[in-house]
Amino acid sequence: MRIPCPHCGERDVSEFRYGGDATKQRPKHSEGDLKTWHDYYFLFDNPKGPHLEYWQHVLGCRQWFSITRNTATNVIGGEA
Amino acid sequence: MFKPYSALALARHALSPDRPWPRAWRAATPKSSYDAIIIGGGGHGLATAYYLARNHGLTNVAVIERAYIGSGNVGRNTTLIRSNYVIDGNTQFFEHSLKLWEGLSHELNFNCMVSQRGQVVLATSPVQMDVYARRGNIMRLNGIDAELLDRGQVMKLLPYLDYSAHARWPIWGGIIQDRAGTVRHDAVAWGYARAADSLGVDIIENCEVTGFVMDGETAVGVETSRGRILAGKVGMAVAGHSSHVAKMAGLRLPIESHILQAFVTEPVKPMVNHVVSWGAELFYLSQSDKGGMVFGGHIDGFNTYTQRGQFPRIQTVAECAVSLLPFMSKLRLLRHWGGIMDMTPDGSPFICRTKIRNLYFNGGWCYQGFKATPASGWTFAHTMAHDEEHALNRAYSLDRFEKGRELDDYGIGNWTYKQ
Amino acid sequence: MLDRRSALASVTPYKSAQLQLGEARGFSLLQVAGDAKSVAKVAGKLPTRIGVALKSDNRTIMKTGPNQFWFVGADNDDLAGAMREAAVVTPLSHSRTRIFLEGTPARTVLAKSAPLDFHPNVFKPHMFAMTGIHHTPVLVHCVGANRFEIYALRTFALSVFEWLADAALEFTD
Amino acid sequence: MSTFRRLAKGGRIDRTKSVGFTYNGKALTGFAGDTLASALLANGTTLMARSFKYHRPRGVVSAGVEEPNALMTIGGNEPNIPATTVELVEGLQAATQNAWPSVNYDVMAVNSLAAPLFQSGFYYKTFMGPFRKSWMFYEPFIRRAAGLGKIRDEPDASRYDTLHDFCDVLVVGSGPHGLSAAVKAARTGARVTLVEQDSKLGGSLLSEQNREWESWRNNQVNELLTFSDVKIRTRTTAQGLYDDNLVVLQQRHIDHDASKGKPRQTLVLLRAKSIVFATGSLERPLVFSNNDRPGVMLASALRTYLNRYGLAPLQRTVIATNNDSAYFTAFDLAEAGVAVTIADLRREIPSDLLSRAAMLGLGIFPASGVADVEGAKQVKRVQLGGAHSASIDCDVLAMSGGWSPTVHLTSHGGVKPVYDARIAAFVPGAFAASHSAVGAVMGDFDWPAEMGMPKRPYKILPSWVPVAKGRGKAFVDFQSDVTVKDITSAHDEGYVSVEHLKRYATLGMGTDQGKTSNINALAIMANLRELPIEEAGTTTFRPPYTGLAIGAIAGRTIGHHFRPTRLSPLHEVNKAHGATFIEAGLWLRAWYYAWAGNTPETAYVKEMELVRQGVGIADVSTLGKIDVQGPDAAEFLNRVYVNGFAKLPVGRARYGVMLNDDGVVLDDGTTTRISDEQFYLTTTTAQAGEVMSWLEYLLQVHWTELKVHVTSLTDEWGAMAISGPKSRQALQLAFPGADISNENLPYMGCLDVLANGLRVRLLRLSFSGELAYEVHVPADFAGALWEHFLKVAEPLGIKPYGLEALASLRIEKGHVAGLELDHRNTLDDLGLGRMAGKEKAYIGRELRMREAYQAPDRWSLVGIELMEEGAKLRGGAILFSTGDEIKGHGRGYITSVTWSTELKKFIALGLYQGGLKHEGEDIICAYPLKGENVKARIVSPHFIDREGSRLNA
Repeated sequence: MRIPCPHCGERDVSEFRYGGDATKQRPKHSEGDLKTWHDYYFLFDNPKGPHLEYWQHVLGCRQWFSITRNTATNVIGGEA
Repeated sequence: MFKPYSALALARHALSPDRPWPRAWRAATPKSSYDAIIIGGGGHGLATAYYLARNHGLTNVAVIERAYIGSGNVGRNTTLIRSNYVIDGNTQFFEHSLKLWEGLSHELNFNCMVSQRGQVVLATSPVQMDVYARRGNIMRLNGIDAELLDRGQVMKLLPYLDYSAHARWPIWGGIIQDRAGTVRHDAVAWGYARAADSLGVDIIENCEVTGFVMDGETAVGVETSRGRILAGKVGMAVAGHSSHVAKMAGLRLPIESHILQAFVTEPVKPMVNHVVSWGAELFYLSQSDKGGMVFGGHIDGFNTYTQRGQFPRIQTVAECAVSLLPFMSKLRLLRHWGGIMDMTPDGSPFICRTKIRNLYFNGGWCYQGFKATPASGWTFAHTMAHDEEHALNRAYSLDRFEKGRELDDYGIGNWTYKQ
Repeated sequence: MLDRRSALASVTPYKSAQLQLGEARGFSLLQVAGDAKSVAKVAGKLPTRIGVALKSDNRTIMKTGPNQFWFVGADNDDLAGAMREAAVVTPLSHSRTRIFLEGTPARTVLAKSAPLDFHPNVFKPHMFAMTGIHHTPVLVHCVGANRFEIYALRTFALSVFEWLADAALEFTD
Repeated sequence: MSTFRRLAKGGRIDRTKSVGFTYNGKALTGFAGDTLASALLANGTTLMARSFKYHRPRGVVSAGVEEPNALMTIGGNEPNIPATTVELVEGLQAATQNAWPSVNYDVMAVNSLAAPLFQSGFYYKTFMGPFRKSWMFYEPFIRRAAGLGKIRDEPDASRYDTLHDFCDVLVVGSGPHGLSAAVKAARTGARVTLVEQDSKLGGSLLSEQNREWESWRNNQVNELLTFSDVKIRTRTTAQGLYDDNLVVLQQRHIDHDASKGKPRQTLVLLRAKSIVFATGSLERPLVFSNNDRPGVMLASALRTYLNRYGLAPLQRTVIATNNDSAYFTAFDLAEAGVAVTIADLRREIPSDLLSRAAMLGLGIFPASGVADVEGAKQVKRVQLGGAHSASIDCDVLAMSGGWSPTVHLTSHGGVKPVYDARIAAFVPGAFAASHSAVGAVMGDFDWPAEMGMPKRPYKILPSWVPVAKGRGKAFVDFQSDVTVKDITSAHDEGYVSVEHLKRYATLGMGTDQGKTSNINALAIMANLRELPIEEAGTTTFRPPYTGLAIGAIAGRTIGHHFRPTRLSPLHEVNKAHGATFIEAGLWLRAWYYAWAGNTPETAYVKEMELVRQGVGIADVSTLGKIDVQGPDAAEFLNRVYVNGFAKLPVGRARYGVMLNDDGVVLDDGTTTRISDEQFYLTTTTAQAGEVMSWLEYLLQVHWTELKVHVTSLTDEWGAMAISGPKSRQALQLAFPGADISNENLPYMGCLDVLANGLRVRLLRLSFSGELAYEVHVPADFAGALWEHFLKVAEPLGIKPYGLEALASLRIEKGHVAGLELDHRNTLDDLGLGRMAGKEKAYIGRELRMREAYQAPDRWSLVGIELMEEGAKLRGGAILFSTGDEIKGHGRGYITSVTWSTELKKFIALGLYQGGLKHEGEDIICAYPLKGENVKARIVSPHFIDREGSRLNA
């Protein structure tokens, strides 16, 4: 798989580190109760289809960014 | 009761070739309603149906499979069985499973080729030795066999590993469970199907569940590609696609679907007579009875439903194989494939009721679905029959993360994609 | 004064008729993080995109992140003082070991090591890329038609050097 | 027994270059350009192998990668290689396999007699008795019988390499359509790669005699060579297609030589912008009784042996077919003077073929096929069936059951092939935007238009089952010995889905992955189910296309290069001072030093005593170090650490703990405030990478409002610990100018000093519990500074101490590390709960409050003292209260153990149910692995200097 780093361009998946579902709303620091944090941290939509997700170009510019990847095809880009 | 399999029966058939064997299981057509329905004709679903009939007398049961039975992970895994778990709850569950494995061929009158050839987990640092010591001690204290091996003992047992000076990590020793081993994976699905069928269970292939029939907060059946089927109880056993099916019932799960790749080489004469694993890279290898080396490693590390793996992971696994077992270099890979795993934050599964009445959940198997099959069916059947968790699966509840009752057997932390 | 010791002090450089591999010592590396405008006030012209290095007087400036620049200068270059006003500066001269690779097979050796397109029409002089060699992060800088400088992490430098030397083995005379 | 003779001329072999090789030890010769298979045929060898199950005599069926039968062991240790794919090179050693005593007389052939027993899935029905675990008794015999060749336990002397490559257009296959596509692409100026698994370009053209076609081939190749951006890779197999057009190419090199660094194979990871599949098609066998006899082969293969290798059958050849292609084999044979009889299952035969056959005087039996074959080790006679039932003596039987497009690669991307009734075979189902295919793979069996040949309509009479019943077995999968009968019985038992059939009958699972059997099997099952083939399903093709050596995938990333080795800037001086090293993750760390002893068990004790009584120096460069700068640096750290950092004064350090969102401890370390807006953060060695990414994640993704920049300094700074009562003196000797008095540099203080021009950072920290300092210095100077210390502080008796002592000293002090920080423990578990800020928020605050995380009986940190003479405490021991029955999961376990030089006894850290509530209680440390139950006592984890007078001294 090739991942488009917004800063370095398209690179091999082997240069990146996965960061999980990017549609989840992280509660604001110092806000959110136990339930909110539980749902944020432990529950997943895990869709079969478009998936907005975080990656870090860890062997490159070390920047975190999000992309939309279709989990049914691994095709990157397109609608979230 | 079915026509029993035996050497004698085989001989009789050999002499009268025109008398064919009967079908192993009927091609059932769905009835309008059942006492219980299990979604998913994989190892876990079929085992559950079998134990519902066998242990709880529930025979008006249907297993509904989208494709053909065993088309999921029961036919894609690398066939390992073991019970070397350290966390209270895991230890007993997987040992119960191993005990059921030991009698399974007889129980089902179907040779599943349960081969207890022993599994060696290699340690490449003193700290790992301590970690495995704890594991081994817990196993012993729970009546499970385990032996700690020093480097010399490993060399005797597995002479083909790289003990040379240029091995990147020296082998310090390891831990062996003699009762661990392998099982012919397809046979498990077929054996359970045949046995369940003989007890009256309907096995319905090519039938996809498209929704749940609800009566308020109670599940009363399923909509399928072959029409509506009502049921007193509905069980889900669709690991890999749990989120997808559970969503039809409005459930959001602590699960992500990840791909785990597996590999097999050309068949050669016996060389590796144990299951060899290496904790550090999750690498493991065994030689099938047909002669091929069957091996694998870590999940690819990002959620996907495609059964195509990424090549960098294939390289990692091959690097492990050659670095650990240098003779592997010349052997040729014949086939590699992928299975979709339910990965959970703590690496442990779910076998439990759900917030919806009469809807039961079995999934989140991560790496250990196959070895768990008998105990999973056994306890899930109990939970469905009695609407309560059995002591063996009490820890496998969906709400354990709210309570802080994680079961992280390997100390990886709460990350689905790092498990 | 204490003597300075390189991570590659113990290695013998690789040399063949077609290929050379060794350490390019004596440089200072300053990382400057801040918005381009204020950095430019002190440093002058800056590269606008990641991947193309800018040579300005005796320094090479590389954009290594959205708001981050590497200033590679002479051994005793002290830009830091002036920069501190404008941005967040982090001296990194000791954190990287600079390995050079030169010769016709150099691009092949690199292609054996990193998943990048090193075709001469694609990876041209002045261009650089941050990527991985032997599982470690490196910055590969094309400084001439067939000359490359690889900034490897100091603690991994020997491993990366050994890896490259092994890749170069087939080009030994 | 010969079946072939080498013709005096013709073919693509070089009769002037003879090549010597051995076959089962016997010296033979062939010609340059031969394959092992063609050379063996030329040497009169017909029987080349034994089958997997029945050990039936087998010869070559094909002339290529699809070969199911003629598998051999090459060079003594490379099993299961099809002789049809091995280029003949001088000194090649080939040997038959899986036969005893020899391939000609194999005792295991008796299996054939028991064949009726060995039908599909027989082993699922037996080997179950008499006992519960009887399989364990049978298995070894079955394992020995199974397997094909042998592999020896020895490292592979060859070298394998990996190469990353890119191109605009990849053309897979150099047959006429492939060549034509490559040339067209090249003319557009595109960057083209053409791959061909054969040693020569041309594909099917290589089996032709036609002069014009040959010159067309040469022109195409020559034109390609004129383009600088066209890469031609022969002996290269496109093994797999992966996401985003990554195509994995396996290139084999004839001139490999490990000693010169020349790889035997190179795995080329090619990213192609677009791909043209010109992969051609494979001929199918016909299914009839004894269709596996040596001498029975594919018609196209026979033509290849004739036209490419100059081999002709001795006397008569019978050709059985259901389509036109086999006729061209017949015509070429006739012209070479071989008598040919054709049995064509079709009633209607194209007139041009008939007239040409008549002209050459070939006998043709329309509407007829093979009923049976006589001759066990070599074809002797063929019995025809159908419209005609003649009986014909012959030495070769060639068959053509039609052509199956090589759709493997096209379907790796997940596109299922679809059935095309016109050619009675599967073609690619669909293509991605960047993919296209040309020629036979699309079912187009004509030459490219530019070759100016008239199109020829493809006429085939699909025929899947024997035309007449014979006495012998009719094989579908030769290698796995799967017959029509096996498929029938699988069907009877309900294993009707393609995947069930494959698995139950082990069909298409061999080294050939069913290249010649898949479609026949599928069709036979479709017949049995009375379904059209397209409804019976298709099989999934998985990479690799042909067997791919594991070594080729691993490349050079093995052994020493398996993973990189990370070295401290002090590595060289450590070596010089007699350090023994140990792997710690990727790091190589100084474990213990020669001065203290030659085993870790003895050495670390001496090193501990040194630190407790005098002064020692240790390499702590592996600590993660992070530069945290910016106006919001303090606020940032205040959020990520459970304890406060906002008010940390400049020049002071503080111990901090970070949690993950889930409330579990992520890491700990000391962080120092360098200025209002700059902090120097340290992490554990193990978690350095994780923590760095985590901080970047928070800043770049979630807390973008914070103005903070983080940079790893792990490689920039070297660090050494100077520990022991005499450490201040040592420091003073090293930095005479600096004021390091207790007032100016108190415990948890930080001081940057200039030591002869060098900026050095002194941190008054202690991991050991003694008066101690950490000296951080730019990495390139670390070695010299280390030696400076050893020189100037020599009078104090300073010596280095290693990882084992470091880890032991901290146990005495009760510092958590290693197994105490294993992603399972909470702040409270480690006895650090009180560190958590009451007012301020911090990561993990909410989820750390989860019910079970706050349970009073959580397993939490305790110290453990051995209470039994002569016994030992061991890591991994399970803890019980003295009253407990010793079983189950106990009340905790030991994480770290050491001999205490202060208490003169074994002490340990561990986790225990209820923790220090049980201080002073006796416990049992159970270690059943060694049959030990040792008495011990729960104590405070701070074994020494609880009030901290030493570190504050």
